[in-house]
Amino acid sequence: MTTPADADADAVARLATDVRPDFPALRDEHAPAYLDSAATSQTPRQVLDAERAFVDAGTAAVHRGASEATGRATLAFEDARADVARFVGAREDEIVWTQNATDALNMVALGMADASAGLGDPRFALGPGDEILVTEAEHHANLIPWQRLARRTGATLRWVPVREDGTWSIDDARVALNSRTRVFAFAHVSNVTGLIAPVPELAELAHAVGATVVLDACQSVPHMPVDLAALGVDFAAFSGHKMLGPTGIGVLAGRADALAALPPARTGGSTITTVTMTDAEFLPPPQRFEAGTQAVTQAIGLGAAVRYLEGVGRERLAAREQQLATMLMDAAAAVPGVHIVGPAAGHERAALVSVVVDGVHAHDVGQFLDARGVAVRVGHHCAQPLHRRLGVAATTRASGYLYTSDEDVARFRAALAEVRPFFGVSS
Amino acid sequence: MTTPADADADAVARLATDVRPDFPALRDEHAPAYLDSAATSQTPRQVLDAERAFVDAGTAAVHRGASEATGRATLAFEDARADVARFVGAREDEIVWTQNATDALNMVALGMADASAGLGDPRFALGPGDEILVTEAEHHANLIPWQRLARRTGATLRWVPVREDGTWSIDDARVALNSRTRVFAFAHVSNVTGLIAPVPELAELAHAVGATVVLDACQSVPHMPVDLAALGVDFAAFSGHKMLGPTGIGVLAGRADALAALPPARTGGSTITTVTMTDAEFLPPPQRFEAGTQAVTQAIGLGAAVRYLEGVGRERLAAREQQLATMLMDAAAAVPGVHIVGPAAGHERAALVSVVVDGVHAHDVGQFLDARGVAVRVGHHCAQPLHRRLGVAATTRASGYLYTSDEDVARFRAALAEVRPFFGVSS
Amino acid sequence: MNTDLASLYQQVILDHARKRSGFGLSADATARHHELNPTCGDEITVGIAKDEDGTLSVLGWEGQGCSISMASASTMSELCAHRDAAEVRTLIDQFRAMLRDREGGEPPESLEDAVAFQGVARFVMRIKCAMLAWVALEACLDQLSARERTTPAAS
Amino acid sequence: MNTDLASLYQQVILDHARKRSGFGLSADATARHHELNPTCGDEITVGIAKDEDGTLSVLGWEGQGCSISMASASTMSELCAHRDAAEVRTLIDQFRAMLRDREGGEPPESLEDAVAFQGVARFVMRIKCAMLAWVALEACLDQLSARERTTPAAS
Ligand SMILES: Cc1ncc(COP(=O)(O)O)c(C=O)c1O
Ligand SMILES: Cc1ncc(COP(=O)(O)O)c(C=O)c1O
Repeated sequence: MTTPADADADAVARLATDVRPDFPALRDEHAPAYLDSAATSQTPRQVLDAERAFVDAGTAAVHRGASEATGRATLAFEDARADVARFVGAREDEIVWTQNATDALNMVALGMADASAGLGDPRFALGPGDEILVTEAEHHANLIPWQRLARRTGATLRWVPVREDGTWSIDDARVALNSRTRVFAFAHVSNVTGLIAPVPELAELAHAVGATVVLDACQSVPHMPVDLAALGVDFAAFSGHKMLGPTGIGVLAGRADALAALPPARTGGSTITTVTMTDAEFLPPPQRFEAGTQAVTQAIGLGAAVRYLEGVGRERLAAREQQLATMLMDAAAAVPGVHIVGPAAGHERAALVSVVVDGVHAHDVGQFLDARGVAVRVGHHCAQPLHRRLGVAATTRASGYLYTSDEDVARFRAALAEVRPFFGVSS
Repeated sequence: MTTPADADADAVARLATDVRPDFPALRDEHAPAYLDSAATSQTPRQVLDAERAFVDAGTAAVHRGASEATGRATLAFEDARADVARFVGAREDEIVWTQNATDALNMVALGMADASAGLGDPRFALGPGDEILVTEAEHHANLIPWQRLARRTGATLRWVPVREDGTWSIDDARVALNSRTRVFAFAHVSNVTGLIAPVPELAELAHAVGATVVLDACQSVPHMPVDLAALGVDFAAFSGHKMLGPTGIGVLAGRADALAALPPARTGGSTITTVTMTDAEFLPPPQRFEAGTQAVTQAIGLGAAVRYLEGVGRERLAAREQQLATMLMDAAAAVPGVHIVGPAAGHERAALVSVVVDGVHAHDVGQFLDARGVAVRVGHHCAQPLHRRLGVAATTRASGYLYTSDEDVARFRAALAEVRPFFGVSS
Repeated sequence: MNTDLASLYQQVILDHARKRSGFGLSADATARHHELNPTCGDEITVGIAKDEDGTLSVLGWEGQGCSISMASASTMSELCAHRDAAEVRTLIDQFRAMLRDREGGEPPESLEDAVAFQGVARFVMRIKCAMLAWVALEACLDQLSARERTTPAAS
Repeated sequence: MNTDLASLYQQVILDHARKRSGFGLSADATARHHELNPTCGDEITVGIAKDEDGTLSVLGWEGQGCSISMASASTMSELCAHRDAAEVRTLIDQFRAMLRDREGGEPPESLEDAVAFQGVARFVMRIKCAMLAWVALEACLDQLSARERTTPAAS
């Protein structure tokens, strides 16, 4: 007899088996063990089917013109927005389509630059004496735009330092935050260490000093239930291609009041009410930020991806990710000469593990694993300052998702164990 | 007996018939007469097939990591860039992927704002006393970004005025250009009037006073042979979705020296060499401008679209567009109470016609045509200043493309003739 | 296709588009609001004033636009004049609900001639046209009630 | 898969990766160039000097990176030392052509040990690694010839 808890546990363990048939890239028995979902995820057929159905019925511009096709396209586009809004606990008008998460983060930083230059609401105007706070562990997408904002406005960029293992804590943030901090931008989940930041507490600390909170949610929204309203952040960014959706679409989610105060850095058609030769008045969010013909087909694809993930069940997915996190840690820990970066075993972490292999460069590790049919990611993962802090140029990262099987992790472990012998490095 | 010239003429007239089977949205016998390609084009199955083949083989990040899948994705992505470069007469490293044409134009304007703020090469730095020149006929995408640039830098925005029929000439431009003009931005083909600008002559005039030439090529690249090197412009922008490609992808083409001098407004992963906590060094173009995960699948789709258009033959397409231009003009001219906007009959114009119907608002015209199975576009077509100049809030636009048949134009003409009687407007 | 067109452009709508009841802004209006449809540049300004008994003594509008927006403004001014704010707000809500109802449920009789706009619900791009005048009217009512909150009536 | 791996990591490459011929930058180098692979942070600095007879009297390098980049630098310094600039440029061109040839055509014998890198051509993401030292060497030669153009040799 199975109890409900057992049944749930079964459902969790069976997740990869259940979903694999939907993923053409993984269906083939010779398919590699794909352990690079933190870079980009594979796509279920439902997503491309939704795109194709939309395109083949006849594309049309959205929010422009009066035709029935335009109406149909506009509804499909806005339905996708509602899907994404529901998925992250935001209102529909709090969801702005972007090209990717990088674009979303830039939209905030560039909007603040415009606010500082007197173009629009002054709420986000920065100047000399003001501070922008990030962490030393950020992805370049959540670092360079802030460096540039600091240079444009005269504000100072500061950062929460990370420890030798790549982690940082709420206490480190408390020390760095002060009354001059105007922006605190950090990742919900690190794409290198898997560290999960205590967002509500950090947001509260930041808000207490009057700072705007910008969350890089690239590695959280795809993998764990995220309720932006409950997290209390002002802006959040994530990408479609990491959550079963297509490339070419990302999201800037913003609290209504924050979006309303942000000037649109990118301007053009569909964002305006009245335009004269010298001036333009802008629509309310989200339209204000969606300049030009949007990635309509890809938004519809992302809507389908979100519904797919809801169909799987977010709790079920999160539980499986916890299993995978432990399995990946155990696999890496079991191999001599392999060092894990990030939180120690036992700490909560995302389903990804980055390692350094003694005596073998990450490129060679990755190449060897690739030849063994295990696809991982090697390099600095767009986090050079963090790698510098870790004292290595590059690491090897394995990351899982709903379609990752126990077998995939076992193949990773077996191949990893062969690396040092192959390159003739003695243990 | 048919002579070669006859055979060519036949091939031109037969174009729509030849290509229709490739367009699912137009294959159905109840499909509307789709006359809104200037807004967005329909998609041949080859484009979605190319995207699907790529995705189903397993997606992977490009230009990052060492895996075979990454290598395959990177090659496909760069092959698409080569396709587009060949199509417009540019070098591969002169093609930057963007979200759409609007994004491309903003990339130039925002880059110039950064140059003006001392972030990067000063070649494009503007300041008080400098002038940015546009025309009164521009799409908002080629107007508002320049308004904002003027406000950010203190430069003055000026414009070439248009005449009552919506046109302007090289002489009008000559008057407006002067030694203070730093940028001249204009559309190759107007999306409202169909006016074709004499680009090489205008570029020469602009370069003679030291201005940078920015071409909005949205309505030219899809429809006529365009050789950017021969046109002599510094930057050009166009969108994939208007040339049989997917939404979510556009192009900024820039002369190598111009791109090399433009600071990247949007920053993030994959654009850099060395990143420290305080600074970032950028890669050469085009990578410098491609921040974050690119619209890889859509770039591959656009590559397929370009190859499709090459398969059709660009001369054959251009010849057919000339036919369509004449047919659309004749159709509109034949209906009493209908006024055509733009160059008079006999002048070269693109295959689009915008009209005002006496006594009937454009929205009502569009709705009526839609009900008659003729899809057109109504509104200000993102060109409010031009419409203000024309003295109307909105016009009705019909536009053709390779799949537009003589029958489509005949349906347009017949339905247009019914509009005023339906709304009870006496002639 | 033609049935659709007939359901959108009912004769009463085409008539109202020409008739334009309530066209003209009175100098007596104590609240005014301008509303724009950015897609097409259509615009309507509504002006109202309240009588001592709380009913709308003035309800006029000016503007230019498609037949749907003009007819809707005309119908609105006939329907809402001489009613009190609460009644008018109910009518606005009912009108909006009817336009949002893609299923085509029976609209309330209280909307009178305005039920002719039910067909618009199926033309999603035209809902804004039909709502334009009503949204402007709602904004006028908001202005008046905001003023009443800050200047309590003499008793 | 394993054959692929063997074609990439030939024994001579693994040996060179450990051996690192030419490792170390001499103070006598009159041209130096630093080259970075942004994907992985690998970097190599090459330093050279010319003898009176025009051949490279100094050809050293430093850096850190994967076995392909290290082995390639090592092979390069063995192959190119004591040759004149024209010969070295020919070798660089041949090496680059071999890496770009996805068809696997017969590489020129003049490349000696460096032919072991032919397998890299099929691993597009690794071509940069194999080219790193060679690109740096080419930049050093460019420096020297630019200098020769501006300061004509005493005759
Ligand atoms: C002349 C012109 N410029 C710019 C644009 C903007 O293109 P997109 O919306 O694809 O960015 C368009 C099309 O809408 C256009 O016709
Ligand atoms: C933590 C984090 N932030 C930002 C990004 C950038 O996302 P994208 O490349 O989709 O813009 C990524 C992924 O590359 C990421 O993992």
